[in-house]
Amino acid sequence: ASSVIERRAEAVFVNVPKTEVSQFEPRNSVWGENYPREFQSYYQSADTSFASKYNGSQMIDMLEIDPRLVVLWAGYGFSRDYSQGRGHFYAVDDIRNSLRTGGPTNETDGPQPSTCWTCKSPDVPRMMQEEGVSEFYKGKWSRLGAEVVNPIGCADCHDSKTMNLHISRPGLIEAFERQGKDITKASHQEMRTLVCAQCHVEYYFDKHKAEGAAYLTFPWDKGMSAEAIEKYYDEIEFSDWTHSMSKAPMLKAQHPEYETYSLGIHAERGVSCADCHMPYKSEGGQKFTDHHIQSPLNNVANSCQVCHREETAKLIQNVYDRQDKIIENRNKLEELLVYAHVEAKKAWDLGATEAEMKDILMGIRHAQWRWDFAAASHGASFHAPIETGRIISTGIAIVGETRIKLARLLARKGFNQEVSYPDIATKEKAQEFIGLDMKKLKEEKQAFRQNLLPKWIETAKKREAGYDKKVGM
Amino acid sequence: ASSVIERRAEAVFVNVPKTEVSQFEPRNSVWGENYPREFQSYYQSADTSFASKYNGSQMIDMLEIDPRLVVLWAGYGFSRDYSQGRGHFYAVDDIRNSLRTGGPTNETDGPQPSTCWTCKSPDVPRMMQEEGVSEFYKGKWSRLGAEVVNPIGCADCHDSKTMNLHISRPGLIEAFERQGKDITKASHQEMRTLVCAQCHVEYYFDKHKAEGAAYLTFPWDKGMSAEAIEKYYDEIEFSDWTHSMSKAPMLKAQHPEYETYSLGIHAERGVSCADCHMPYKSEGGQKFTDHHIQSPLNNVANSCQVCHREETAKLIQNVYDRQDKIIENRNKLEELLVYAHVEAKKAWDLGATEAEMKDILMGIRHAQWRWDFAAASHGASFHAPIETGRIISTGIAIVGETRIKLARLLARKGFNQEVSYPDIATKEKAQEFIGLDMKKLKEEKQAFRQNLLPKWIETAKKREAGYDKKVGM
Amino acid sequence: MKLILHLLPPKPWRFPVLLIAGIFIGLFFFLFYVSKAYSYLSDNPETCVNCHIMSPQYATWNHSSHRRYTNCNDCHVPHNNVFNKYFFKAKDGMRHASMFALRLEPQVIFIHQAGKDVVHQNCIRCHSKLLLDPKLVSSVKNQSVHATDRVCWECHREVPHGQVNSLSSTPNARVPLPESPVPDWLKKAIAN
Ligand code: HEC
Ligand code: HEC
Ligand code: HEC
Ligand code: HEC
Ligand code: HEC
Ligand code: HEC
Ligand code: HEC
Ligand code: HEC
Ligand code: HEC
Ligand code: HEC
Ligand code: HEC
Ligand code: HEC
Ligand code: HEC
Ligand code: HEC
Ligand SMILES: [Ca+2]
Ligand SMILES: [Ca+2]
Repeated sequence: ASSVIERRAEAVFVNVPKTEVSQFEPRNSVWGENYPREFQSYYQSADTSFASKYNGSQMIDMLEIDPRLVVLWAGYGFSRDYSQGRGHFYAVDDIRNSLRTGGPTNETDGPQPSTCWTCKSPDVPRMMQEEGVSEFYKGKWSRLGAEVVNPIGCADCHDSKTMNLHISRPGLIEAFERQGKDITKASHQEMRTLVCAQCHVEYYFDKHKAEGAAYLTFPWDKGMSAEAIEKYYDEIEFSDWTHSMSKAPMLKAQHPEYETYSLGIHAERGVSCADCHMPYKSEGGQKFTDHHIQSPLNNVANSCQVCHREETAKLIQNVYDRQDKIIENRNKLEELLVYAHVEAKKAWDLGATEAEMKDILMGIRHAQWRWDFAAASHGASFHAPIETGRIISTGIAIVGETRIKLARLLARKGFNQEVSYPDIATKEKAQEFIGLDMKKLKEEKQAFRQNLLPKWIETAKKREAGYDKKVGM
Repeated sequence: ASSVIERRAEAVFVNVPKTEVSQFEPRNSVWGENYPREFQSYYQSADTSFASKYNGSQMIDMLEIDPRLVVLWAGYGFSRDYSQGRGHFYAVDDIRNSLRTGGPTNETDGPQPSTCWTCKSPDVPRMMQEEGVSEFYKGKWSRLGAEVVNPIGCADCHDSKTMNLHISRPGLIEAFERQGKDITKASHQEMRTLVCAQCHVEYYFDKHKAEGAAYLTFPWDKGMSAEAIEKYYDEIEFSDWTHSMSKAPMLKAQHPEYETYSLGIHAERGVSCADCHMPYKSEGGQKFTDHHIQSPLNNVANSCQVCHREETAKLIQNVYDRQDKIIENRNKLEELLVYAHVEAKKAWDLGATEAEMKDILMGIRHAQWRWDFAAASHGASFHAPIETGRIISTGIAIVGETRIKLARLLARKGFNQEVSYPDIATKEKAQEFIGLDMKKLKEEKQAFRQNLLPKWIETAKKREAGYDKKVGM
Repeated sequence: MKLILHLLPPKPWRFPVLLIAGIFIGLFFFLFYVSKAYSYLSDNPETCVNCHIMSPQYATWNHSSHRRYTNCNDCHVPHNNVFNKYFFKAKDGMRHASMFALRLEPQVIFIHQAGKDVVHQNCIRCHSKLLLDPKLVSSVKNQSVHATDRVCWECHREVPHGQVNSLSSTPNARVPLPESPVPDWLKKAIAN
């Protein structure tokens, strides 16, 4: 009887906030004092045990399982280290650990700009408010190492007064403005996607906007499709890097999750990111949002089955089927791109001229862009399988045309046969093939972790100890 | 509430069947005496006014709107004439009118076998029962011109005693048997798809099964995917024709509607062909099956909206979006195939050897097969967009590799430049380019229509006048 | 009379046994009262919402065209005979009540096969006039089977609960929430 009384009472129970939280409070545990359910579920993203067929909450060393990536990114940071990521809880750890951020020895050292912090922590809005946005984007990544220490959290998505969803990053607001859209008019349901679109989007660093700043910019002025963004980059003649073998002016696509999602049927039907990745949960008549953001395949009951009356195994199979069908051709495109880079290098070696190579290099740029757009968005083969398949097809067509041109050019230079495919059976072989000194890179990282990193953590601890509100949990 | 009572009252009317119908009764109007609602709705398929973006109930001369097809099918009947078809009502008219069936002058003349009648009429089961199946498949199309005169109808799908759905054609039953499946175990819901799968499937004529017969066979022994069927054909070294330019041993895909549908989400969720193409309709307090088989876009309310509560315009847009995305790349593949045929011809002209051409011709065969599999199924870009996109992608990859080989081969033969794209801006130009004498073909058809066809119709009328049951409507 | 006497416990035991039996009977009635179990004998939809976890279904039904003509039991319990009706109700009721008390309910509740069959028969019960054309039924052998063998809501996916199903799917709906059985003063006393 007591449990029945209790359970009936549940439905009427109401929660009252206890702690006054400032908007720029970066510590999740402080917010968590008021919202224990959300906080506890958020911390479940520390669990890295779930693995799905292609994704999941463990780190996956993508270069290890697919060494062709090393060749595609030759000359660029990603060829050193690239992983399929894990939960928000690890955002700060992982950017510190990545070989892409190198081994800075002081706050003006290292390969990356401070902008890299932008999507990793609620310390970012705090610093932006302190320094100003353009200032934040200036200098090296190492400059803010002692400031940005709390992993992605409440302040990134919430207004501290009302707990409404809000946009804490300028990049998205600016992109909307340039498109003539007013983000403050977004509906509640749209906000359940737009908070994610602050980070899960393709971006580049605009070096011209503010002197000395790597200004975080979303390339959506002409639209959000792969083609529209490609056109945008072509017109401003932007490239992320020059490929070390083919010399093509390359583009890197980064997690265009929001862009691809937008072209899928779920977006069309008004389903938001949060509907699948943060489904509502009801515990004892109290409804709350599950803040354990993760692959929905670890939580099919609450995410998919709310809308689909199918068995769990079948829904998971639906996801895998889509991923398999897309990834089959994405892999093919990847292989063709390796060939193209190797063949282009051969052409240069045989004395091809800039003029002869111009179209070919543009072909490689465009084909690889499309591949990357489809690959970098880990959810795309499910979020928008038809669109993702379409993009890959156009990529395969472009690389095909390009390799025909290469075949003719090589023949003209006296080399009329297949260029042999490199031995890149493992990550190590591939990295050696493109001439990376991995031992050195790893040692530098190690030195950073031993010398500079502990200082950052020390400084941050001291600073936070001085905040008004002490952590009381 | 009163209207509910009223509507229920409508239904209390009782009636007893009037006409005894034999299983081999080919005349729909006879069956229609018993089932006026179904009959009347069936005859609405005579209406050809509806047009959707890519399909609809009008005839669309596909060679007119896309002359590249003429080149793809050079040397084969389809380059003469190919239309996007119309309702079942026209099945007999259209096969008589098509230039593909030529202008026979007597019953042993003409380019096509009698097998061509198989999917056009309820006179077919009648004749098969009379002659035997292998006998039916023997001889020329013209042999049965006076026998097969009623368009697709009741006897094709129904058992006359029980009105249960049944399979009237041997092809499907045999194919199931060879796959080790028992079609008599099919559920009622599966039958709502399988009656269509008697005709809306890929097929070929097996010339070895019975002496002198073009035995209608479905190539599903290894599976129903594009790859599995391709493998089946490769292993038996089957080809529909040899391309007149490239000399490739080609395959023609014909309306693999059932095969592609099976790989889409609707099939996965148990939605049958009849659910969309023959939805229930209610008239006078009675629900019955709408026998006006047509594009569901002309009947969104009863077909899609019972399951999807979306606006009509939106659902139609969903269909068009899928078609657009698929057809974009299908068109690209088509263009690349035109190039490949032209380039292969050039290689032969420059003295290429069989050995040099072998892989190239297989590449053309496989790439065009995949294109055709995606194109010949008019519903595929909606029925299974993800799978259809996947198939097209593999086709683009194959034709790309093939054209690289061609480029190298041509260079070796001293021709290292682009082969120019033919002027095939119109159907006429394209047909001239491949060397068709259209004037002659049209004249032959005209002569057939004036001389032989009236005799067929006359004979048939006499025969039917002798049937026990007179038409009484 | 003799039988009753025979069933009575020996004298010294009578008082404690009566006491214990009384407590059990009292508890039973209390539970029956507090969980409003008595209401389950009725067909009133509000009674199903005694468990807040039935709210989404109440809310969706309440906004559907079926609200005017049907209550939950029209669909969810058999109507072929009275015994079956109460037997099914009791069986289902017991499972639901115990799962509820033990907090075993899933986040997204799925109807069970037995329940499906019952609902399906009820759809047919009400709509048979529309489904079964007497002319066809008399002339076409399996017409009645073919017109009714497939679960109706495979096509009529929104009838009557819509497509979004979850304990949390209709948070703001006006569902007749049960009043709290805990008095206000007690609540205040317990708070903090
Ligand atoms: C209809 C459900 C649905 C919606 C809506 C949705 N996703 Fe996903 N998402 C999935 C599924 C399913 C996967 C694949 C998970 C897997 O393979 O384990 C996925 C994968 C991902 C991944 C990779 C997950 C991992 O395990 O590493 C990310 C990141 C992601 N989605 C972000 C987003 C963002 C951002 C949005 C909105 C812009 C969004 N998703 C919208 C269902 C959805
Ligand atoms: C402040 C930036 C930011 C915001 C806002 C953000 N994400 Fe993320 N997200 C990240 C980063 C960075 C990672 C990768 C962390 C790592 O691997 O260290 C990530 C990882 C993920 C993953 C992979 C988890 C796993 O288990 O592999 C999913 C899924 C995801 N995010 C979904 C979302 C959704 C849904 C939203 C909005 C409700 C959202 N994210 C909002 C930056 C953000
Ligand atoms: C616009 C937001 C944004 C910016 C700017 C950004 N990231 Fe990320 N980062 C993300 C998201 C979202 C993820 C999770 C991505 C995924 O699913 O692949 C992520 C994941 C990562 C990871 C973990 C997975 C991996 O790739 O190994 C690392 C490391 C990382 N980012 C480093 C960087 C660096 C270095 C920079 C600057 C060059 C940077 N990030 C800039 C949003 C951003
Ligand atoms: C990546 C984005 C993101 C982060 C980080 C985040 N939230 Fe949320 N939060 C959401 C979304 C989305 C909702 C659903 C809002 C809605 O639909 O009204 C939500 C809802 C809430 C609500 C409203 C009640 C509920 O459960 O729906 C509270 C309270 C809340 N979050 C607290 C927190 C706390 C505390 C943290 C930090 C531990 C946090 N959130 C971190 C995105 C986020
Ligand atoms: C909030 C509702 C909602 C959620 C949550 C949701 N879906 Fe969907 N899903 C839909 C809608 C709406 C459609 C479009 C079809 C329709 O109108 O019924 C759809 C379509 C689909 C399709 C067919 C589209 C295709 O790509 O072929 C699949 C498969 C699917 N969903 C799987 C999933 C899986 C797996 C999940 C969980 C990761 C999920 N859905 C979560 C509402 C949802
Ligand atoms: C979920 C609904 C659905 C199902 C199931 C379905 N179709 Fe379709 N079908 C469509 C739509 C929508 C189109 C596109 C119509 C248009 O473009 O006008 C179409 C197109 C067609 C066409 C071309 C129509 C024309 O106008 O010429 C044929 C033929 C066809 N389908 C046959 C079939 C067969 C055979 C099956 C079963 C094996 C089937 N369909 C299953 C919805 C469906
Ligand atoms: C006996 C063979 C046969 C059977 C059985 C058959 N079809 Fe057809 N179908 C055809 C032929 C032949 C045509 C083309 C007629 C023409 O264009 O003259 C056609 C045309 C169509 C069209 C195009 C109509 C239009 O308006 O363009 C649709 C849709 C279609 N069939 C669907 C179906 C469905 C659904 C079924 C099963 C319920 C089915 N068919 C059963 C042979 C058949
Ligand atoms: C296995 C069944 C089947 C066989 C055998 C068959 N057809 Fe058809 N035929 C169809 C179907 C189904 C359609 C409607 C197809 C569509 O949607 O393209 C059709 C459509 C047609 C049409 C009208 C559209 C057009 O293509 O112009 C003609 C003419 C035609 N067939 C001629 C033939 C000839 C000639 C043969 C023999 C070589 C033949 N058919 C053999 C099933 C068949
Ligand atoms: C292309 C296949 C096809 C043809 C041709 C066809 N039917 Fe049907 N018929 C069906 C299907 C599918 C059903 C639905 C059966 C079911 O689900 O039980 C049906 C159902 C029926 C029923 C059952 C009552 C109903 O409406 O559901 C009758 C009676 C009937 N058809 C009569 C006819 C008559 C008369 C003709 C000729 C004018 C005809 N059919 C031609 C496929 C066909
Ligand atoms: C194959 C899909 C399908 C199945 C299964 C199905 N229906 Fe229907 N039903 C329809 C369609 C389509 C209509 C629309 C007819 C119209 O509006 O003319 C309809 C109409 C109705 C209507 C009339 C609606 C109105 O607005 O007038 C009722 C009532 C109905 N069905 C009840 C049922 C019942 C009860 C069952 C189960 C025995 C059932 N249906 C099974 C497709 C289906
Ligand atoms: C008998 C029910 C039924 C009918 C009829 C039906 N659908 Fe669906 N449809 C579904 C189901 C089930 C799904 C899979 C998603 C889900 O589980 O909700 C789906 C998925 C879809 C999707 C998402 C899949 C994709 O390709 O992205 C679209 C779009 C769609 N349907 C459109 C239509 C249109 C247009 C029609 C009419 C021509 C139609 N449907 C007819 C049941 C149906
Ligand atoms: C004592 C609390 C309680 C009450 C009162 C209650 N339910 Fe439930 N109901 C539950 C629980 C708990 C479940 C989940 C059980 C499961 O998943 O097996 C459930 C599941 C269901 C289901 C789906 C599972 C099945 O058995 O098929 C149906 C249908 C249902 N309830 C109908 C009703 C109806 C109708 C009423 C009113 C007559 C009602 N419920 C009253 C607690 C309750
Ligand atoms: C018109 C018929 C009808 C009425 C009235 C009705 N239901 Fe249902 N109910 C259904 C059907 C059909 C399903 C199965 C839905 C499914 O599987 O998608 C269902 C499922 C359920 C479920 C299980 C959840 C699920 O989606 O499987 C519960 C719980 C439930 N109903 C409770 C109720 C309650 C409480 C009421 C009254 C307030 C009620 N129902 C009124 C037809 C009805
Ligand atoms: C107690 C009788 C009863 C039961 C049980 C019942 N219905 Fe109904 N239904 C009705 C009445 C009466 C109407 C007319 C309502 C109106 O016109 O507003 C109706 C209307 C409908 C309609 C048309 C309106 C709409 O909402 O689309 C459909 C479809 C339908 N019912 C399907 C079903 C299905 C499916 C079931 C079983 C899950 C079912 N009905 C169970 C009595 C019932
Ligand atoms: Ca992951
Ligand atoms: Ca048509």
